[in-house]
Amino acid sequence: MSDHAPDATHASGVAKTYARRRWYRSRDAVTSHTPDATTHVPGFVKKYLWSTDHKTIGLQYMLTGMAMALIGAFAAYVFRMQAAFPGASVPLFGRVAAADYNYLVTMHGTIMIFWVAMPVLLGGFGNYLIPLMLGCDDMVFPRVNRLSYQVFFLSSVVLLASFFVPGGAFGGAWTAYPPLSANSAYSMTPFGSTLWLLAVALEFVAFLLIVIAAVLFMGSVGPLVAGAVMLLLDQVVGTGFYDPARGGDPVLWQHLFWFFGHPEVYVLLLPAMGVVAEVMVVFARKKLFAYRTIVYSAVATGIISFFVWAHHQFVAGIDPRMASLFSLTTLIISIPVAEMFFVYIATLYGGSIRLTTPMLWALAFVAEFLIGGVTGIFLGSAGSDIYFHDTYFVVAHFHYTFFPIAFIAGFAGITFWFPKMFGRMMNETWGKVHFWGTIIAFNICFIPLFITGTAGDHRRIFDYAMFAQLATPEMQSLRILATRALLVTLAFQVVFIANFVYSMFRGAIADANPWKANTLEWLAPSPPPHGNFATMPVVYRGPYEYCVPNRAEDYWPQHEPGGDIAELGAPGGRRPVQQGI
Amino acid sequence: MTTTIAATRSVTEIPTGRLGVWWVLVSEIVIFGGLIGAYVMHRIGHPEWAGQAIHTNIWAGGFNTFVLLTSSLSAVLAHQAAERGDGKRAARLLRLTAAGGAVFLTVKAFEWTAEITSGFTIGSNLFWSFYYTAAGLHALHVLAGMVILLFVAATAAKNLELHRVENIGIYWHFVDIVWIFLFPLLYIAK
Amino acid sequence: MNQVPRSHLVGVALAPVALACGLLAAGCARGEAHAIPTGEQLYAACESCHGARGEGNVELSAPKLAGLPAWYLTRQLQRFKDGTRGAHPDDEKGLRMRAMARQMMSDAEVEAVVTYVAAMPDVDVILTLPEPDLNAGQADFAACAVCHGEKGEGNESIMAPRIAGLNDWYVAAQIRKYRTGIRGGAEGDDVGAAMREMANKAVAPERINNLAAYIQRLPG
Amino acid sequence: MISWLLPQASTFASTIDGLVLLIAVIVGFWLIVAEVVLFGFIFKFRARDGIRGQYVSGEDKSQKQWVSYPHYAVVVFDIIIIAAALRVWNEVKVEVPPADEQIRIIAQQWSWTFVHAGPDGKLDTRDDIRTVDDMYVQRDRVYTFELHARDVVHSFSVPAFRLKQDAVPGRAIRGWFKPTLEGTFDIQCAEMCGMGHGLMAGRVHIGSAAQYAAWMTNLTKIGAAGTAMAPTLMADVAAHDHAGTAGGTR
Repeated sequence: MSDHAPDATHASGVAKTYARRRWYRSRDAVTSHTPDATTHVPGFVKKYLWSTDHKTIGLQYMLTGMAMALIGAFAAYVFRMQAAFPGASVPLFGRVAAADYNYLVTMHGTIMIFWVAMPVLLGGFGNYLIPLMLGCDDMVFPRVNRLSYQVFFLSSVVLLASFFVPGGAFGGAWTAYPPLSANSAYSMTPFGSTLWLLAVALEFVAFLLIVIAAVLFMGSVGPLVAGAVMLLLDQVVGTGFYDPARGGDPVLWQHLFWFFGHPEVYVLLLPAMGVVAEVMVVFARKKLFAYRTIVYSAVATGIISFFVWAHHQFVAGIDPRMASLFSLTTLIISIPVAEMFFVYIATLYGGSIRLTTPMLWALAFVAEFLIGGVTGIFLGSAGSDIYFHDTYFVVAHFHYTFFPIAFIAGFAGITFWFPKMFGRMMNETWGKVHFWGTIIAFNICFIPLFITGTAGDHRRIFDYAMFAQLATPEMQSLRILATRALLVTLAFQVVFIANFVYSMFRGAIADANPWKANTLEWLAPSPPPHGNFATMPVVYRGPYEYCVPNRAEDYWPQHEPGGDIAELGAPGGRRPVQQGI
Repeated sequence: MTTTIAATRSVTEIPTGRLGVWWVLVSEIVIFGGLIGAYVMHRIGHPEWAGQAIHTNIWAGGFNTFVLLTSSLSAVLAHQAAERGDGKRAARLLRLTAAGGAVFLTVKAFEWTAEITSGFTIGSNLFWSFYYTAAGLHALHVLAGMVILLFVAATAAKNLELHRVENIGIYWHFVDIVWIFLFPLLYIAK
Repeated sequence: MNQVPRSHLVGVALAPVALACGLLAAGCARGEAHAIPTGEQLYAACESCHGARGEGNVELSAPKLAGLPAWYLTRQLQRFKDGTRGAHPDDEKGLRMRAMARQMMSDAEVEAVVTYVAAMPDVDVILTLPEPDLNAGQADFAACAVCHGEKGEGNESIMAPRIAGLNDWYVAAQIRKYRTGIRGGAEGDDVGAAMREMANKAVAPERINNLAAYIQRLPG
Repeated sequence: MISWLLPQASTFASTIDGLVLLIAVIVGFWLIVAEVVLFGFIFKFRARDGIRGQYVSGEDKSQKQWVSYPHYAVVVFDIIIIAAALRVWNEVKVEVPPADEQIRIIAQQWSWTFVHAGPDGKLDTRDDIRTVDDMYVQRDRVYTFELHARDVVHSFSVPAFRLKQDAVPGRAIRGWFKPTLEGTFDIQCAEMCGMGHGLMAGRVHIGSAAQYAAWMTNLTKIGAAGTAMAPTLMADVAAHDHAGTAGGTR
């Protein structure tokens, strides 16, 4: 990696390091940080294709993610219409053949996880906010950061191209189990499956390049990259890594995939929980309850998440005794996660809760994710998973986790930081209309799926007409109810898009700190210029000092010099941690 | 690119360039780790692969191990020269390292040609699939390393960017270490 | 904070409401009046294997459909559905087609898609069987010509389909399946039973490829 | 709970249903408590004029206990659930009781082939009865099955039995069930297996001893042609069925 820009400057601490080394070129000596957006405005190409500003890259990730979400949502609309009204011609799509149904569910899953949740939460919020919250002027490798978005964009193009190749897009589910995914005589998508794999691999490379992507992700994705190389060779060269006839083993892929796949859930959950915590403290005007506990729980969750993967494979033909072990670790992971949610609820105690749009989303995250969390217990317990595995119960369960992660936390973050990103406020009334419409319809969409799953509905079934016990009018009416609720959910997103676009250009002007929040990003102007801060901020206290006793203001920004909290008579006045996040 | 926003900053006091190299290496370790792990699991399950492994050329592999280790030594010497600020000498040693890589790849090319003409191709058996995949992925890393070595040598010869000498050295040692794992696993284990 | 002017908000509000109503209406309409899709729409289910022009796909063992008569296509689709064809445990490819045939849910849908396929212009297919002896094939074809006609054009009145120009590999596979009863062995399949008898009498196992290659070359 | 929606047609169906009910009661109770507390807090601590938020760090023991005690409860209930879950898992998947009957299940794209042992009760004999998509079993007999896959990963799932097991190519996976209810129930494929995954339907027919015997007699009669086939012919077909795709299929 030769990321060392010849014209780069660096902060004083590092300058010292380099000063010890004589060969280090003198023109890299310390220069002051001056936001340069005020001095020159870069042209379009420079700004959007080559900008190394973490905020530009972050917004690009976020907007690309949102655009991909529309495609993923359209896929969901089409296959849900087919599930509710089998054989009918779906408006804007046409009749859904079995192969169409499969590639739609595959693409919906792939897009929503890899091209929506990851770019919005990691690429978008991570990129945009972390340097701001830490009081830095940019990410540590700005040019690698830029490259990562370019690779990510390329991966999106490859994925979308796979819709238009002969044979159609890959339809072997987002888990892509071989031999189905390895052999085009089985998948019948000779080009689609290879393009799918290439796109996913590129996407991983993109996220390996963003340095903010958690260690968790890096540790888990490596084996899957190796697995993907082997799968690619199986597809293209004709090796037999996953072909039992030639000594290979299809279950190997399942291990590699889920060794990545389950930590991935937490890779996405942890940033979402971070967003929610930030929003909650601001609108509850409340210090985060037991901050350390959250940190320890998050670390514990991350570590345990490496040891739970095989709970996706209880009935996959692995040694049944292994299932007992993974059942145990899976239930153990519920302990730190439950702890985090208890802490979030406890944070509300004694607060002064303002139900603004971002706060509504943050609270909804807690309320909805709890449902997703407890239904996971049914699936983590090996005994009951025998029945629930691959039913709609699983579908409903993970939508109760991933919808809060990707969308509810996403909306919380977007509505909260919108004034920072665009210097304008979003409309509150329409924000609330969007919130209630989405949340109510979302629940009506997925609660019926818990019921159909409990009654034995399997996933990815194109038409239930073949199954006498599932093709009953009662079951069908539940499916139709879920589909109609989905349509309402989708329709309400138009409110959001309209509000987003309108507010971007015509919303009320926001000042630097419209929510009266503590953290450092609110010190920078809205929107912050390239380089973020006029002078690098100095941090005086922890980020969550709200309603400190004997202080006139109910918030106390981190960068504001001032007395010790203990001196102000706070109960249990421990010295706050002297750092940012 | 004329940005003046900091590209080097680190609370750990490690120069960001080196930090970046380590970041790449950790990602590489888990990728090779996954591949080698999968191979070892299969190898344990298939003792009969020993019958395939005897067809590998231990002498060529051993010679290549020697070449790579030697080239790592010249990478270390190049680092020393760069520490002293002797860019010319560092560049020479880096080119020597790259030459070691070239020898490695040449030997590998002859070795593979011999094996493929004897009928051991990537598709003939799962052992050979692993053999060509793991060694091939490693060879790609050698090739990429050589390109970067020559690039770094070109700037170092002008006494510029000498800190890069250390960074590419770290990468080259990693490539070396991966081979030290692959050689016994693929060639020696019978 | 400032409120957006009301006139804009009405527009913003109407859009999702209109969309929701439209989609719901669409959903409800589908629920009740279940209009039969056109043959072209239905053919989407077949296209992944048999190709957009009905040209077939040798890699997927999907024979060419273009040029087959409507009565035969209807009959075969229905037989795949009711298990008279493709339901033998050893008929690996037939078992795949059997599940696929279930996508045509009603007789009306079968009719629609068959009408579409029968109207496809015939296409030439590549030869896959190596070095056939066409003279031997021609000799053996005499037995086939009795029912299927001199040029393999078929005869609907005795349920003999047009076979001219069919994929050689497909014809060969079918003859073998008839000989073993994998095809035509189901209970109550009279035509199949007759064809089984013919397949056993007309051609020796080692000459099947020649016959199949000859049939593919027939002009029809 | 599940039995309201689906009959319990095997011995372990009620065991699994019992486990599900146990988990539902435990987590349902805690879910309701958590949601009530959450909404209670939102209502109780809503912003009101003149009332300021409290400064609670949550770092002191006296405060932390409010999350610690529920946390201990989670641990205790986790242990209860794990104990119950593993007991059920062992019964269904680990301890296979002695078999009364054997059956082989072969999954392929997109059909099920069932090899019934026939009158002699042994597999791989000439009286084996093969059926496609329809499985015939006798009530109150312990069946052990051997699950194969011809091409890709499938999953043999009988919701009425509460039974599910993936079929993996290259492996013969064993399991068991004991039907307790007469009737016909769905068999589904529960693992994405390609284009026809949603159309890969089967049925299990459970009958009394007399009914079962009648089915078997009938099947032997009509299936004779197919099953009594000479092995050489079989090999011929198998070889050429693939030969047709030579160069295509790897």
